[in-house]
Amino acid sequence: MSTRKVVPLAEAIATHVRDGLCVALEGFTHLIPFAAGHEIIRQRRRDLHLVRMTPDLVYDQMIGMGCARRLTFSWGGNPGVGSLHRLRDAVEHSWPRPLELDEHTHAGVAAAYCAGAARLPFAMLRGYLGTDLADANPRVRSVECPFTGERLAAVPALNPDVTILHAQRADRSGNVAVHGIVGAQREAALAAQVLIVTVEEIVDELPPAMNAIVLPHWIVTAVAHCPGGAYPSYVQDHYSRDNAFYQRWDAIARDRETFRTWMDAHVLGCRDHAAFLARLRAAA
Amino acid sequence: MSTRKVVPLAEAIATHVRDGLCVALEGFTHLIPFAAGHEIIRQRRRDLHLVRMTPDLVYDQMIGMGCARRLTFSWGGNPGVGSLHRLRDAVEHSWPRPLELDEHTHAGVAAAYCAGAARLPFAMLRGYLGTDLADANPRVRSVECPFTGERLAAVPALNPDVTILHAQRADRSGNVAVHGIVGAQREAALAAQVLIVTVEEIVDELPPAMNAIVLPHWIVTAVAHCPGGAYPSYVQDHYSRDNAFYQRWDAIARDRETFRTWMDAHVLGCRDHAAFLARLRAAA
Amino acid sequence: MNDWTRDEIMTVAAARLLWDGCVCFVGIGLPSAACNLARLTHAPDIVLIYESGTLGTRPDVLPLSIGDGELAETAACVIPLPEVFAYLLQAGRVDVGFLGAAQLDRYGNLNSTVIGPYDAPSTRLPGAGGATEIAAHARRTFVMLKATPRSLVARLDFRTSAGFLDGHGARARTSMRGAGPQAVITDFGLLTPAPDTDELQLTALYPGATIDDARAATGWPLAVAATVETLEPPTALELDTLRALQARTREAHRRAVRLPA
Amino acid sequence: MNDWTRDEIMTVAAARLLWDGCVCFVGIGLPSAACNLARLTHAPDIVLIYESGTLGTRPDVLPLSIGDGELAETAACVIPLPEVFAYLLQAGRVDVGFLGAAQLDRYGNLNSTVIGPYDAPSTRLPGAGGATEIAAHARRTFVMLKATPRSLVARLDFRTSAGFLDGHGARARTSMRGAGPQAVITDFGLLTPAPDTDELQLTALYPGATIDDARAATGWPLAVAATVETLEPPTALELDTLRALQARTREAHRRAVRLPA
Repeated sequence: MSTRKVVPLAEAIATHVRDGLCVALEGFTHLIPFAAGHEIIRQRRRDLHLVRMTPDLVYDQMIGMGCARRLTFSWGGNPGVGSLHRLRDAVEHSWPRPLELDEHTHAGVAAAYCAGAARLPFAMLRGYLGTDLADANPRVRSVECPFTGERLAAVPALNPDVTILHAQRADRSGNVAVHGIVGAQREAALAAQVLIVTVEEIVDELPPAMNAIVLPHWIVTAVAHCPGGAYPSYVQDHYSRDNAFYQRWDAIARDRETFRTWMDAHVLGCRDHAAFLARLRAAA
Repeated sequence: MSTRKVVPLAEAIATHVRDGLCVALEGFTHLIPFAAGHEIIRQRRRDLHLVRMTPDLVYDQMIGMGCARRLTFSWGGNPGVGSLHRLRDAVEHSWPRPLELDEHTHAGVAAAYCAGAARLPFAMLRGYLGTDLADANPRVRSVECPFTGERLAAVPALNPDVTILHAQRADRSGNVAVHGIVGAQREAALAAQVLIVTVEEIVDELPPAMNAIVLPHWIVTAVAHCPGGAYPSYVQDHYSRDNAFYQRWDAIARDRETFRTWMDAHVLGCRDHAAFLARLRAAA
Repeated sequence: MNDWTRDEIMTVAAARLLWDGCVCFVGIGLPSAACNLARLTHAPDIVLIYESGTLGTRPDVLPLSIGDGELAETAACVIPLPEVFAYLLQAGRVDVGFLGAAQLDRYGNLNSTVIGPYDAPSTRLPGAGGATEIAAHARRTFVMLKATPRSLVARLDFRTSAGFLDGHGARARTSMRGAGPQAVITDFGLLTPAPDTDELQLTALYPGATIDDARAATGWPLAVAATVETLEPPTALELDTLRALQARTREAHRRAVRLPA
Repeated sequence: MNDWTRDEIMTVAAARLLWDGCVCFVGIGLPSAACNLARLTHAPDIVLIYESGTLGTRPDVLPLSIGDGELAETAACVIPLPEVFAYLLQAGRVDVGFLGAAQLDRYGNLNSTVIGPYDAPSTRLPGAGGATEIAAHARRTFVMLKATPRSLVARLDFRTSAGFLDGHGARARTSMRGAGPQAVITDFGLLTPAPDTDELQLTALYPGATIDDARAATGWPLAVAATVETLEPPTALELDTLRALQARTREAHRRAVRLPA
């Protein structure tokens, strides 16, 4: 039974990521599940409610390819480079389709994932103070402390239908081990109805480490072996972030044509992530 | 400056643990700071508000010696053995003095520590449902979700004046590393105004471990080198729990006289924890 | 004369209620023995969670405390206690929770707090610990306690953990998501809730136990199901496995601890 | 003609505001350069926190992103992001937070969300990220941005992060615990809040910059302090250290990454 947890990525996406669902691909700069994002694009999913603290290139690509109806996020830039041009084009010009924004702060999204993981209906924080954010987003409200009377910001819990992560390794029964920068990965994983994890390696036994970050098999829905699955982001102790690619992306994504051409050649035109990486290696 | 963080235990207790303060000695079965508890007894502190999920033998001893005015707790037994007779005597017969109870569930205390660590005024949980606990404790209230209207249990945040932990090791600048069962140690540490940590060893450099549990020096107020400081509880990879002592304690604590005699001989009669351990070794 | 003890048959009866792969929130004492007996017999892939934060633990000997080192050393991972209660138990990820208590009433409500009034108790008990939220959030709970008219009572001195409250669907009308106590394993047999009233009734007896034994040990007029099953006696495998586990445990707990130097 | 660039003197000026041992919440870009320059010169024990959860990190090269592996590899520890915001920032454990923005107003309020109306922006900016809560909870904040009449504006298009709100003690009357922006480091010098009104005023100029330069670059009638200090030029040590850091960084980011196989 547990061995059935390890499946091909295309099968995991086809089975669990259906049009219109709320999907979170998490990983804060580190371990961004690009392979899974590309497979969702290949399978031409539509009307997704995408959730991610930092949309990053992976959502710039999915939004530009028309997969998304709505975006829950807190910082939508290309780190250290500038804009996410496809995200901007969707917001500023509704291309290729309009995008609803559910905009928060990092602290707000993080708290909402924690509330989701705990199956509480909302999260509270000392946040959104003295800003226009609460006016811009009706999903930012307030709650009163029953002891002190103080008012605190409240945001609804985030419970994605599907959370997708990338990690270093999993064993054959579906236990997943992660290390390095974890962002809100664990909370996003625990908040989800379905959890899909792509990994660099499948091992017979996870390295024993009492307090290591492990997602136990009974939390994980499906595991897909996907080496390089976080490229061009990185995997601690496997490969580093391709900062040059992040810089190149600015020019690729700035223009609708060059973006479509690149996506056709590198994502739609590649059978899977291995083919995508092979194509980049050939071009290098 | 940072080197002054490493001080003798007696000095740390004398400086920071004053009569009437709210003090939490945390550690869930593992890493219970007995040496610190004994030193508080030696220094004859009074009117303390003690906080601990599981009072365990350490608070049975402090309560029996008259250190405590109030107890915040969630489970007050001798694990696998039975009653904490000194706690019972204080509650049932006000001996040696009356003890106010602020009684919760594990989930409630854990959430209250988390709220304290986040400097939120209260914590919410789906807890205390269908029980008499909320009626017995006015500090259990409720809060309404501003999105769903659902009512949730609310408890005030716990922010001890002083939290005391025991850990495996610290470096000379006061960074502390812990592994094994951690209970609510980290949250209790982060919720405190003052954090004192007793450790098995002081090392030049902590073992590098990216995602290890570390309390950074700028969170830690004082570190005291105290080998065996968690005995008769245990320290993962240093010494194991003395289950036989926990069983023997039942007979020692059952009677006021035998309790006082034992405490006079082993705690008040011993200069420090090393002397306490030496005496037990001699008797063994 | 049976060739098993009361504790043994209670432990075996509880172990048989567990299935392979179920996620089980374990308490100390008989539940811990039952869960590990199941793991060592018919449920090798049962997931044992102790509230100390040890997940998927496979102890070779039974812990005396909920946080023995043995549990951490044999666990798939160890997590902070607040996460155990918020992200696993409250989140509804626990299939089975075990509970014990000093008092149980006919609707499976439990008291582990006080005998006598709360503010002036004749006996102060340990209190709730994890029980209140296990009772609320575990998908189902199994209660293990020894039956006497002082433990199976008509009226609790204090309600620490919710069973079916006043019965007749009262629990289902709360925000508690767990199904509540699905079996009470006691020393004459099993009590299970009646579908409509939620009242506990006698549905199974151990070999050699009688309905009169059950009635005599129960502090309220005990309802008896139309058909009362007689449970199979413990098998040789069950008894041998349990006794070997207990022997290892006694041996380990007797071992003198080297005092830290 | 100065022998330093605008970015260099802004970085040096910011680094000088930091003290040894201070706990600093670092942003990407100039703040990251400033914090690491301080660490490599007068503040070796400064504690650098990046919102990715890397605590006490000592990167050899500046990260391009807030979560480069370099930060994790050189950190004292790495913690989950929700804890960074709840247990460190919100808890008031951060001494200094750095902020940047597209727009700043005279009370130090910041916009990094949109130019134009929120629902139909002419330019969609990245948004708040960590800035809103850094602005609220860090004991003090330092703002770094390049001055133009389009960045130092009379009126923000959107308030993403709170400075002194409408000034005159307005911030102090909220539940925000941080003291707010104590300095704006920009390309002619420093603006700091006036004690009574909280309005930013010119209090220091870089060598060679004039009050007219400052006024010309500011989109509101800029208040000028009674005495305007002229900052010391960057020392050779400061410039050499910063340029070596930048050179190492350019070299590292140029290095081609081996594509995973």
